[in-house]
Amino acid sequence: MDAFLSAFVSILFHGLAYAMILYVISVGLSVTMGLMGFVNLAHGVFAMLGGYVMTTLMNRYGIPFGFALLAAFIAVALFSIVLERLLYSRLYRAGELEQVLFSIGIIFMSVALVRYTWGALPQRMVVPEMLRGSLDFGFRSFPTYRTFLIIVSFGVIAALWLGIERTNFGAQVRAAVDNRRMAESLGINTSKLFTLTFALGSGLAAFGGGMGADILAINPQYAQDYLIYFLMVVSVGGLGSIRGPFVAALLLGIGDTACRYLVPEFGAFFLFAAMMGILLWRPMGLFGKA
Amino acid sequence: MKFAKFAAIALAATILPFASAMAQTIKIGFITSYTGQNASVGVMMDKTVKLWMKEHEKDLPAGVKVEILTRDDTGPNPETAKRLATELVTRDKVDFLAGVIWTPNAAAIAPIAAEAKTPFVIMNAGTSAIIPSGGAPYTVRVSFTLWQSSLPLGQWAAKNNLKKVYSLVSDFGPGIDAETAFKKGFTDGGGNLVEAVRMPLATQDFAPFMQKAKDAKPDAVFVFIPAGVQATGVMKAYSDLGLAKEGIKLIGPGDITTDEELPNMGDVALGAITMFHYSAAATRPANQAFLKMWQRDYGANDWPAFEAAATWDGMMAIFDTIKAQGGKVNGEKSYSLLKGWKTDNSPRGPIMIDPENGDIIQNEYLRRVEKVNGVLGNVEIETFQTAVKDPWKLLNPKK
Amino acid sequence: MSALETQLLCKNFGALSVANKIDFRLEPGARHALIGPNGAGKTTFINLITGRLTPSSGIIKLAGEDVTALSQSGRVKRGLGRTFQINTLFRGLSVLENVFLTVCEREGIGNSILRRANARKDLLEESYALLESLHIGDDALNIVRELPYGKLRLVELAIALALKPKVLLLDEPAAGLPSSETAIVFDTVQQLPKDIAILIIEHDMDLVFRLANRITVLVQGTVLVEGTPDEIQHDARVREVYLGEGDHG
Amino acid sequence: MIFKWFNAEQGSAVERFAKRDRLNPLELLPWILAIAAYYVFPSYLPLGSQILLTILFAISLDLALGYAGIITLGHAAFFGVGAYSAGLYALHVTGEPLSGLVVAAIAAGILGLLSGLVILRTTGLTLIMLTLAVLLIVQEFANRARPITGGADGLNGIAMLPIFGVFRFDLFGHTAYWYCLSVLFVMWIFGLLLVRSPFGRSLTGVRENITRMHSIGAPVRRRLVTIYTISAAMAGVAGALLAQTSQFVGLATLGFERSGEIVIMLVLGGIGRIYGAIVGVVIFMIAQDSFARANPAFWSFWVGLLLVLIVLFARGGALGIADNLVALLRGRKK
Repeated sequence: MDAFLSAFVSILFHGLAYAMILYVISVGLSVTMGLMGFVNLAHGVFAMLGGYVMTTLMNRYGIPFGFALLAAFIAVALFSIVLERLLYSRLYRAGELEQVLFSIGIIFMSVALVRYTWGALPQRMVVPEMLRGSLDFGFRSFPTYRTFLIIVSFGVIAALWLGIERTNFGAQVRAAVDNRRMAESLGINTSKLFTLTFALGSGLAAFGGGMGADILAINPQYAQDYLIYFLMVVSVGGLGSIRGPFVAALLLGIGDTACRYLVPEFGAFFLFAAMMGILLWRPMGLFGKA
Repeated sequence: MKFAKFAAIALAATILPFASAMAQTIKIGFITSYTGQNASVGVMMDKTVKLWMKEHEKDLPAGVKVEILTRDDTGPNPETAKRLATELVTRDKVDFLAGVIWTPNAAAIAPIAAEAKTPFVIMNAGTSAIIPSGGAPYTVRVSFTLWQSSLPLGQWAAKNNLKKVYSLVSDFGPGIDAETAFKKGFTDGGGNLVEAVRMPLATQDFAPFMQKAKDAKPDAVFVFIPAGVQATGVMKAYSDLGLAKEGIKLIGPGDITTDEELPNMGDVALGAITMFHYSAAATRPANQAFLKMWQRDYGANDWPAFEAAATWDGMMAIFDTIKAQGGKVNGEKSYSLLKGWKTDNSPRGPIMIDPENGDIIQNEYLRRVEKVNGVLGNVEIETFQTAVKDPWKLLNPKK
Repeated sequence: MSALETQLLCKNFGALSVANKIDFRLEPGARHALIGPNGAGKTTFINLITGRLTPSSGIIKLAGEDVTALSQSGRVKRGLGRTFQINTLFRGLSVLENVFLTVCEREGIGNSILRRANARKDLLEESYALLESLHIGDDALNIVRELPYGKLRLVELAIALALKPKVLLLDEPAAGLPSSETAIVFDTVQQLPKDIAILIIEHDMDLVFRLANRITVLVQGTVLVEGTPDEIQHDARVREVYLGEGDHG
Repeated sequence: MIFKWFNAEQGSAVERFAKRDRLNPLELLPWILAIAAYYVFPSYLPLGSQILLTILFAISLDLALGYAGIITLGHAAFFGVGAYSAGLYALHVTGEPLSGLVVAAIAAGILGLLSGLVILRTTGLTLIMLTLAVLLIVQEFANRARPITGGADGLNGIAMLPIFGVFRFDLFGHTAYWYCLSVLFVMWIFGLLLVRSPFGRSLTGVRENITRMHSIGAPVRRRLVTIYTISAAMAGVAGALLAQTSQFVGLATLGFERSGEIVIMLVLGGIGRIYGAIVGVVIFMIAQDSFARANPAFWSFWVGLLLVLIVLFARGGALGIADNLVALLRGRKK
């Protein structure tokens, strides 16, 4: 019984940490897909860049973890604005196939450029002294960094949800996801809204990528390696939804961890089967619009 | 100044074709992974080849040139590897095939080498069965087998009071070799292998596996993953989950504390015990000289690991073979020269290619991660066994 | 027996009822108009009949046969054809091919792989003749995407006619057309064989009264009134809820 | 002569249209080139065989993606299943190659049929994800079913018997080249017949406007499942060719990279026209063979850039560009 409980707690904890990272990275993708209808497979590139910016600032310039993470958020958000204005915006009206190909192209280019700039080795993530080791909660101990990661993610998520619910910008985003034409006729500048949302989503991805560098190692293949996971979160959660991906990320994070912990011989088999089941049951995702 | 250099290059370019037409050019087809999983290892092997050429091209007999044809097999991708090897022997007519990180790739290339009668020097892939007990025609290995390190490690663990060990290996040929070999050495010595888990090859986050290992409360965790990026992930999980604090040791073949990744791992790696044939921190003169050259060319923070050592030795073997034939190489002759080739001058100590089957014979060192001059290194504590032949072949003489 | 009949047809989107117990009969050879203010559920009604939407309850009959559970293609095979309010064409294909594909489906050779499609000259000739009759024969080989809007409406109509339907549902066939092309549309409709039953949604009241011999008024998913053009014109309720608004008359 | 071809469209609209799909002598050109290549580049035959079987794979994808508009990132599932079944058949039943192709086609076709029945109800991102899911499930199965598939180490030791008991697979790839070329030729004929038949034309209709297709009475889903099954079986044959000629099957046959790359190659050539598959694969693989050799690490940058450029400026791919050029020339003649 004790072993069972301990396994349960282990799975829940690691699954939660994994889920938080997946969610923070993917939520922007969900909103941009819902808002602009853009199938952006290259979303992981922003997370990867976030990781690179953060680790470079920390390792090469000795900038503290927190600042480096924030800088990654800002830098990638700004960079994504350029990309959105220059390239993505041209393809909002294009078909899915074009969008898929375009974003695969972006992934390919990023793999080569990142490799050229930072080399093939994964980036070293030196966790600050105070976040190393493990925390003793009495009944058992947990790795400090992952505990920190879960808490910070919850903070970010709370801020995001409040922002979407309470601010004017959030209201505009919600209106545009619901009905773009209606929003436009109400005088919302959707083009500007797209750019800002895209930047916010990319920035969040960078934040997640940086913070999660410990779990999803920052390397040139990053955008490709984890693509499927980000897409799973978004498609199972439901496009355009903010909360759907949260549930999906929890399912995925905890499910994946449980599979590895309990039935490593089956790998991710159950996970993919479950995704297929959910998508067949609800093609628009758990929280998608029918 | 610039113009002079340009003129010299232009001149060389005009003359060179004629010069090389007269000289004997020996081609080495070098296959490794420049992209995909573990591209970093491919890059390191490539650096080794360049370093070797720079240092030793002058040692070739007069008029003999060596040309390296590099090919990218893009990771554990045997079809590609096989095609590249076929093209190298049929189209480019190479005299040697060399390199190869991944076991499945090496296994796919070996039959090509045999059919084309072109010697194939494996510089990394470490599954025993690539070279069966009777040898694989035209294939030799200068790297290692997992049995060579994991069997003695199991024996050591049994003798050193590690009663319960939990095993975590990557689910592919070498991982299974490591697990089987360790289990044999360990359980024959009276140890208890509590659980043997095989992790998917592409695993990145090892925390769930490590957590389960921790929950099983063993004396040590035995780990094998392909050297390179994953080693850091393993160490991270080991550290974060506080296994060390619970007194659970981390042991394994040298892949888990591979030299080029050690600086990435941080102090948590301190004390990890591994059994292996090469360490960049080894003090023997041949290694010190090798290390000095390496860091001279690639920077003081760049460490060659066992893949570099094997590539280095492999180049040495090929060059010795060329020299022995006076520059006119022939596949059959090269293969017979490679079998039984030996040197005392390898960075890893004395080595020899088994004349019976073409696999490597080398020493196994027990190492512990310690700080040397402020840098983490695999310090060799003792030469655990000398002249180790691949134990798998001794145990499976018919395979 | 009616060519088309619905009984207590209902469709709800959540709490919103877009079709409410619609009882409707389209007699053989009828020229029947369906009118009503925007959002009255006219297009929804057509989508229910064709099977694009599944009704929440109620029955749909074609020539007396219950087709409620049939697929769209099953209903088309039983003689149901339609046009769309918003052009729904094979934009990347030529005009001729738009019609030709339709003819092939009607002839039931869409599953055949034994011979070249284009070798069916008879069907090609038929398709081309249909285009000629709509005055777009010259555009036969042009790609639909590149044609002006007016001609697209005609292609839309051509496709529906190519099915040789017994019941034809026209969803604002002349929407957005200049008067010259509106004339072509209505001439064509008027010249159709008398045994075809036609249900037409149209906002242009002049056309409706010229063409239709029966009119149904739909308001908020409910049939308000049905009758001859004369009766409708003089119906007080219709004047109140519909003509009274003035912006469609 | 060539100008006559440019101006070939004469006669009434119906006649011109009817003539369009007729076999054009120009369509034999690729085959003449393929045969010539055998004699001109004898040392490139292994690459040649790879190109040929990849063309077959691309054609199979073109049927589903180019003609029927099924956007899939999981087509390697069928390629891989074909490869594994051909490999297992050779290992455990017989090394006879032709029956191996049939087995592979059936196995991949069954997977195509079953998965198609289930996933083709959806569209858009959901469909893309489901095609991926099928691929991942098959991949994970192959990875974990080590006793059957060899797991990450792959299926080794496949020995092929000579074709018709006569032509042995040789190291230099002579037999393999002719074998791949013949199979591709047969499949090409089949593909052409298919896309030019009423069935094939109706698929184009589905791609162009699925709503309209429903409303003209076409059983859309049945058509989609049918073509998906055919496409899967064809991809399976391509996979079997790989297994038989390289005598090895590994997890990479089921790789996401393979799925993605084949889409790229097809788009590069131009989708929905069969020949796009040929042109795209030839350009891509030859470029890869030479560029990737010069600078393997940077190869992906050029592929990526090319993709972005195609999407932004040349949606029709290489053949689309050629079309525009021909149209320009024609315009000038008039």
